[in-house]
Amino acid sequence: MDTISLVFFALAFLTIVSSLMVVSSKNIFHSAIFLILALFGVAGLFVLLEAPFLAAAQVLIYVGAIAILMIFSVMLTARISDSGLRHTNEQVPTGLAISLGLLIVMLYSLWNTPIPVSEATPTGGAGHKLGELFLTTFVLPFEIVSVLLLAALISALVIAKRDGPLGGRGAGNETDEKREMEQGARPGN
Amino acid sequence: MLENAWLIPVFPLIAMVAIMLVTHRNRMLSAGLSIAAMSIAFIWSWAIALTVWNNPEAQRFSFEWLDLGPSMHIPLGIQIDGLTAMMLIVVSTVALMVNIYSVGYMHDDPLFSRYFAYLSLFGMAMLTLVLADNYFLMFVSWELVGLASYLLIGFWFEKQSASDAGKKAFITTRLGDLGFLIGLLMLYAAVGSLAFKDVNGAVQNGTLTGGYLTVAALCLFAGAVGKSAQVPLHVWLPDAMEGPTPVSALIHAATMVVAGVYLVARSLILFGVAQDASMVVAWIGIITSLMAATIGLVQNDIKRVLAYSTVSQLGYMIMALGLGGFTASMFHLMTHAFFKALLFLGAGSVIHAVHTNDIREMGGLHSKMKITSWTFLIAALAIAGVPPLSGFWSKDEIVAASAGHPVFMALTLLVAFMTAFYMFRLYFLTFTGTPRDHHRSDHAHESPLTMTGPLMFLAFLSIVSGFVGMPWLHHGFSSVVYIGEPHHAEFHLSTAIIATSVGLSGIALAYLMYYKRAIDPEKIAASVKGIYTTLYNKYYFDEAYDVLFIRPYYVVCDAWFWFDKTIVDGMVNGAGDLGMFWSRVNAWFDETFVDGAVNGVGIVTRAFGLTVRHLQTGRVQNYAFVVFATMVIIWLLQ
Amino acid sequence: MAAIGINHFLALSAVVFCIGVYGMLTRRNAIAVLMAVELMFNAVNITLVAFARYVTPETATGQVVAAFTIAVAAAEATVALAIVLLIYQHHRGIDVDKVNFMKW
Amino acid sequence: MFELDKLVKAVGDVIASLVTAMGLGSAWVTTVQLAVAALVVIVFAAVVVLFLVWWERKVSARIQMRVGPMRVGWHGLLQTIADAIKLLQKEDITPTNVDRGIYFWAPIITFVAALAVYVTIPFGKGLLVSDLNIGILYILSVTTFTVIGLLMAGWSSNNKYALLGGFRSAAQVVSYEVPMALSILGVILFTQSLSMGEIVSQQTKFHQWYVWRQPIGFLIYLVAATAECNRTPFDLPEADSELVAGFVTEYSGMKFAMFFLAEFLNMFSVAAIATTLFFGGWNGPFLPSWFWFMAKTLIGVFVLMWFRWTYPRLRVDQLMGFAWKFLLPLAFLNLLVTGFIILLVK
Repeated sequence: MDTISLVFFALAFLTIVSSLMVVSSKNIFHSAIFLILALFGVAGLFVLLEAPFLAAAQVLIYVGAIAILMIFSVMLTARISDSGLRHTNEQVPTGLAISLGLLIVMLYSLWNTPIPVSEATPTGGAGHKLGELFLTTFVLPFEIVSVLLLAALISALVIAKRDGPLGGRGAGNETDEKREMEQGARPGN
Repeated sequence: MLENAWLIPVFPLIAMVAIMLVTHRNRMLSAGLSIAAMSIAFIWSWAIALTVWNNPEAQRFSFEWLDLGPSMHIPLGIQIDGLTAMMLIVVSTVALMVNIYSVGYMHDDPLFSRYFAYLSLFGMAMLTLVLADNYFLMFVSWELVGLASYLLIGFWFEKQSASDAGKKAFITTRLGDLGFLIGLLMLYAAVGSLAFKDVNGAVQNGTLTGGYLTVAALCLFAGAVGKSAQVPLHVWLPDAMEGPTPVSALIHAATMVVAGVYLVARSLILFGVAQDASMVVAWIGIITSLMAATIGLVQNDIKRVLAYSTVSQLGYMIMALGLGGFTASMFHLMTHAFFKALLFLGAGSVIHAVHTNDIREMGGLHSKMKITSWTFLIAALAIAGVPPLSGFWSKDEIVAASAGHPVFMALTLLVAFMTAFYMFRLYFLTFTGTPRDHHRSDHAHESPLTMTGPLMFLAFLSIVSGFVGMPWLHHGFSSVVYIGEPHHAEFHLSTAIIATSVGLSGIALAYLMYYKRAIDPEKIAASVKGIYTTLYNKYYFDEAYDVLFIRPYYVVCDAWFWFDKTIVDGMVNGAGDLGMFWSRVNAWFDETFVDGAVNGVGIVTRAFGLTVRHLQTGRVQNYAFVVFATMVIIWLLQ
Repeated sequence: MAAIGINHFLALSAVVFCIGVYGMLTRRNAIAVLMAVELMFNAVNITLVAFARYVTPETATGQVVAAFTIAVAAAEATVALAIVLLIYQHHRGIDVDKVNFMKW
Repeated sequence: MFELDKLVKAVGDVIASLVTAMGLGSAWVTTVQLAVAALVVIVFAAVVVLFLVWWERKVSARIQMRVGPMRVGWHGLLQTIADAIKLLQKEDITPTNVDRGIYFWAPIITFVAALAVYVTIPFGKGLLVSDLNIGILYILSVTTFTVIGLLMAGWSSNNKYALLGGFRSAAQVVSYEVPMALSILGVILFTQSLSMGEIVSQQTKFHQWYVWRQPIGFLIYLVAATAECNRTPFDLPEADSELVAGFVTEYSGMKFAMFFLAEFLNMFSVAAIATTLFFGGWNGPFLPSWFWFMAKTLIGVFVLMWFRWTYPRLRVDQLMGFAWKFLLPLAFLNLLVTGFIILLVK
């Protein structure tokens, strides 16, 4: 077994186990931490796939932004009583069946699909190539994504703003809000 | 000016609409509007007449009105020639005079404004009629004047007789109009156009000829018979005297009733080719003339005398046309319009003073109503054909036109004699002698200036209007109003003397009987009692119609009524009862089965919905589950 | 064992994706559902980058698309978490089960 | 003459020959070489931190007109070692209601993340563990794990002060990461490379230092980096007057030491990155490259200490407002102008 295989299987193991923990952990905070681990594993896979730029971006954006936002939200919304509650709904058996069925379907399809593998030397790992593509072939999607990000930024502000158009119960309940937040935002016992 | 002549009828139209919609609350403003509109028409008409006087060539201005494809298009337009110019003058002048006169005559009427609206409507229609360059527009306005006539005859609709008279006039003339319409359709079918120019051209170049032309011409003449009150459709005109007197003067003496004459005159080229039709026209004319004159001898209602006089004179004109005397007829039409309008307005003035129509209750009014009396006398002299008044010149030409036919000439002279007699009978009974009803006479007084003014103006016209047709004028009436070539009538001294003497003798007889009382009319009446009664009852025309048409009609109506009541109603009611029974059955069926089914559908649907709605849980995860499950299932099904 | 090839990555991607599907279908906590969705995103990204590496190595198109996916995921997470916070304000909880007021 | 690159190379060769002699492949050679390098870096980091802790005490003392530690060693130079020994000897207390797993991993992650940055920092000519071609991006990515550790610590401590500290830390780091990345991007526009070695090699002359071309970028970086390592005036996550000690409230002993280490490591790495990006890295005349690097970096560290003991702490809303409403637009503007100028010069 060569090093690449070793690394791959290690990363695959890390990713899969973390993913399983994400979906099965009773503690939502643990889920978030395992999500970070899974994302980190994926970033490692990217490195293995000779896409270091993407790996860095994965860590920077997923771990540095999305995961932190999620943890942030978890901290804002989790409550003491939560961990004692059922963390899954009644779809567990069926969902499990469907997921496994889907997995079988996909693996079966994968098994039966010949993929034309090219032997050319990979390029574009360091970002030069990607930058060129972003600003030439994919300039339109690039611009659209930037607009999308701006829109997301603004909409998130508008949605979550407490006294905004969609805001919850007005500024009058701030003390109440704070108290509840501080009480409720404890991890489970 | 000529090409814009179509604006002439527009002014009265505007006046009518304005009065009806806006100013009807203000009496004087309404009257002023009507008079102003008619004044414009009056001035314009005279201006046109002066132009045409110098250049009698016909001018036409038309535009496309209906374009229904290559084979069917109807242009509307106006035609201005001598005849039109003359008619314009007649119509606008008399209409203006009557408008002014009506201000005084209708002064106390509660529907004063509406009256002037109707007058304006009539003015619009009549002016359009004479301006039209085709039969189609003429027919439209022909019907419009009929409508105005109906409205004005029945103006005092609260009076049963007036209301009936209006209906009678309308229905009677409708009979003639039907013929007119058929004639139009025949002409259109044959010529493909209704323009006078095209129809006349078709007649002249021979495409329209023979029996077809004769029938078409007679159909057109049927319209004229109705409108111009010729035998046998004359019965409506005397009854039309139920309308206000100025209306009688305008519509039923001077203008509308001559529309029939005008129609025949316009179509005279047709009649010139269709000689058989011409003879029918001539005979109808002289019979009408004679019959109306004889009836006029014995009538006691001042307006009815004048009405029969009108019918008689219209018969004159028709006869002249039938004999080809176009210029003579038209000349007489013009002069007659003036003096007959004057007579009617004078009669109106009298009626206004004494509040009765019966000449037996009048008498001795000369001293009380000098202007009315004098102007009435002038008109009477004019109609009697006394030189040099206008009637003399025109009647002279009619006599000259009938000179070629001894029978017609004799009858013409006889009618002339009777005309002179009954006019002066009327005059003497009304204005001279002693008042027979002192109560009425004492309150009599001269009419206001708005009424006497038109009288005097028309009297002036009655005197001078004949001069334009004096035979020795180089450029006179006949140089302007003619068909084909200008026809200058020679002055026949003998004819003139005969006609004048006939007229004078009629006057003399009336003088003896009703002024000097040298001959007692009662005795004469008694000696020829049968004839007198017949004449007094107007040859029993109305009664004959009653027996011949109306009663059988009623009988048939009763029969049909019985049939309707018994059979049809029975069937209908039976069907109704059956329907109700069937409806009840249906209702029961509906309520039980259909409603049950409908409600059942609703209940089932609701139950289904209540069951199925659980599928829509509002939970995204369930939906996502379905999505992924479907993916797997689809793959498995492959 | 054969050398690591594209099929290894794709199989791994499928496994991660199905784990994400399971989590999305079963978790009650809205944030947990979001996490599962992120897992699915990442599975897709693995696929994209694997294809870019093995099928079209000379053009990095797959990596570009993966980068777009990451950006879109960031936007999605932002808005979704804002909504979660709003729901929390209204309902004092973020159980997806209870956020079913769009039904019927 | 005192350059260390030859020494490093020689050590590497020795390792390679040793591993090869043991009959292992080239992959193992690299692995062992990296392991040794990592070990060296860890030792170096520990020494640096020990020095920095002492230095901070001395600097703060001088700023406050005191003398600071004087007893242990020359001018108290060994004071930190004594303190470290004391910390290592202390009982490792784990409070009852903490979330144990996370409580345990939080300091480790923080420390490892802080340490991992050193992989790509060029300490001198040839003194670079791995010259990744995405070097600067790698640093940005790895530093984000620091905040994960802080969050974990704040959450798992089951303490409201710790939690609030975690909150503040997350918000602050995520916010200031954006202007920091943008200010670095200004430099990258010039270098056209993400590799740290490449960046250093472009600044051999004094006038080539990127601080001259990116003065505003440097200022933004300085402010944002200060916030990134949670130092005063941006030390809200651990503001002792408000939150006791923030996310480290419940930690003691070795775990506390790791947080402490991580903080100083971060401070050093921030200064090192600033040196590399803006001040020519290890380039300098006469003296060896590692000396120049250390000199420049320590000056940077001194500036950070100077800030800490000079400026008062910000309020939390001022902190966020400053990041989003001032630094971010400024960074964007800087980037825009930079790009425009580069286009013009080309």
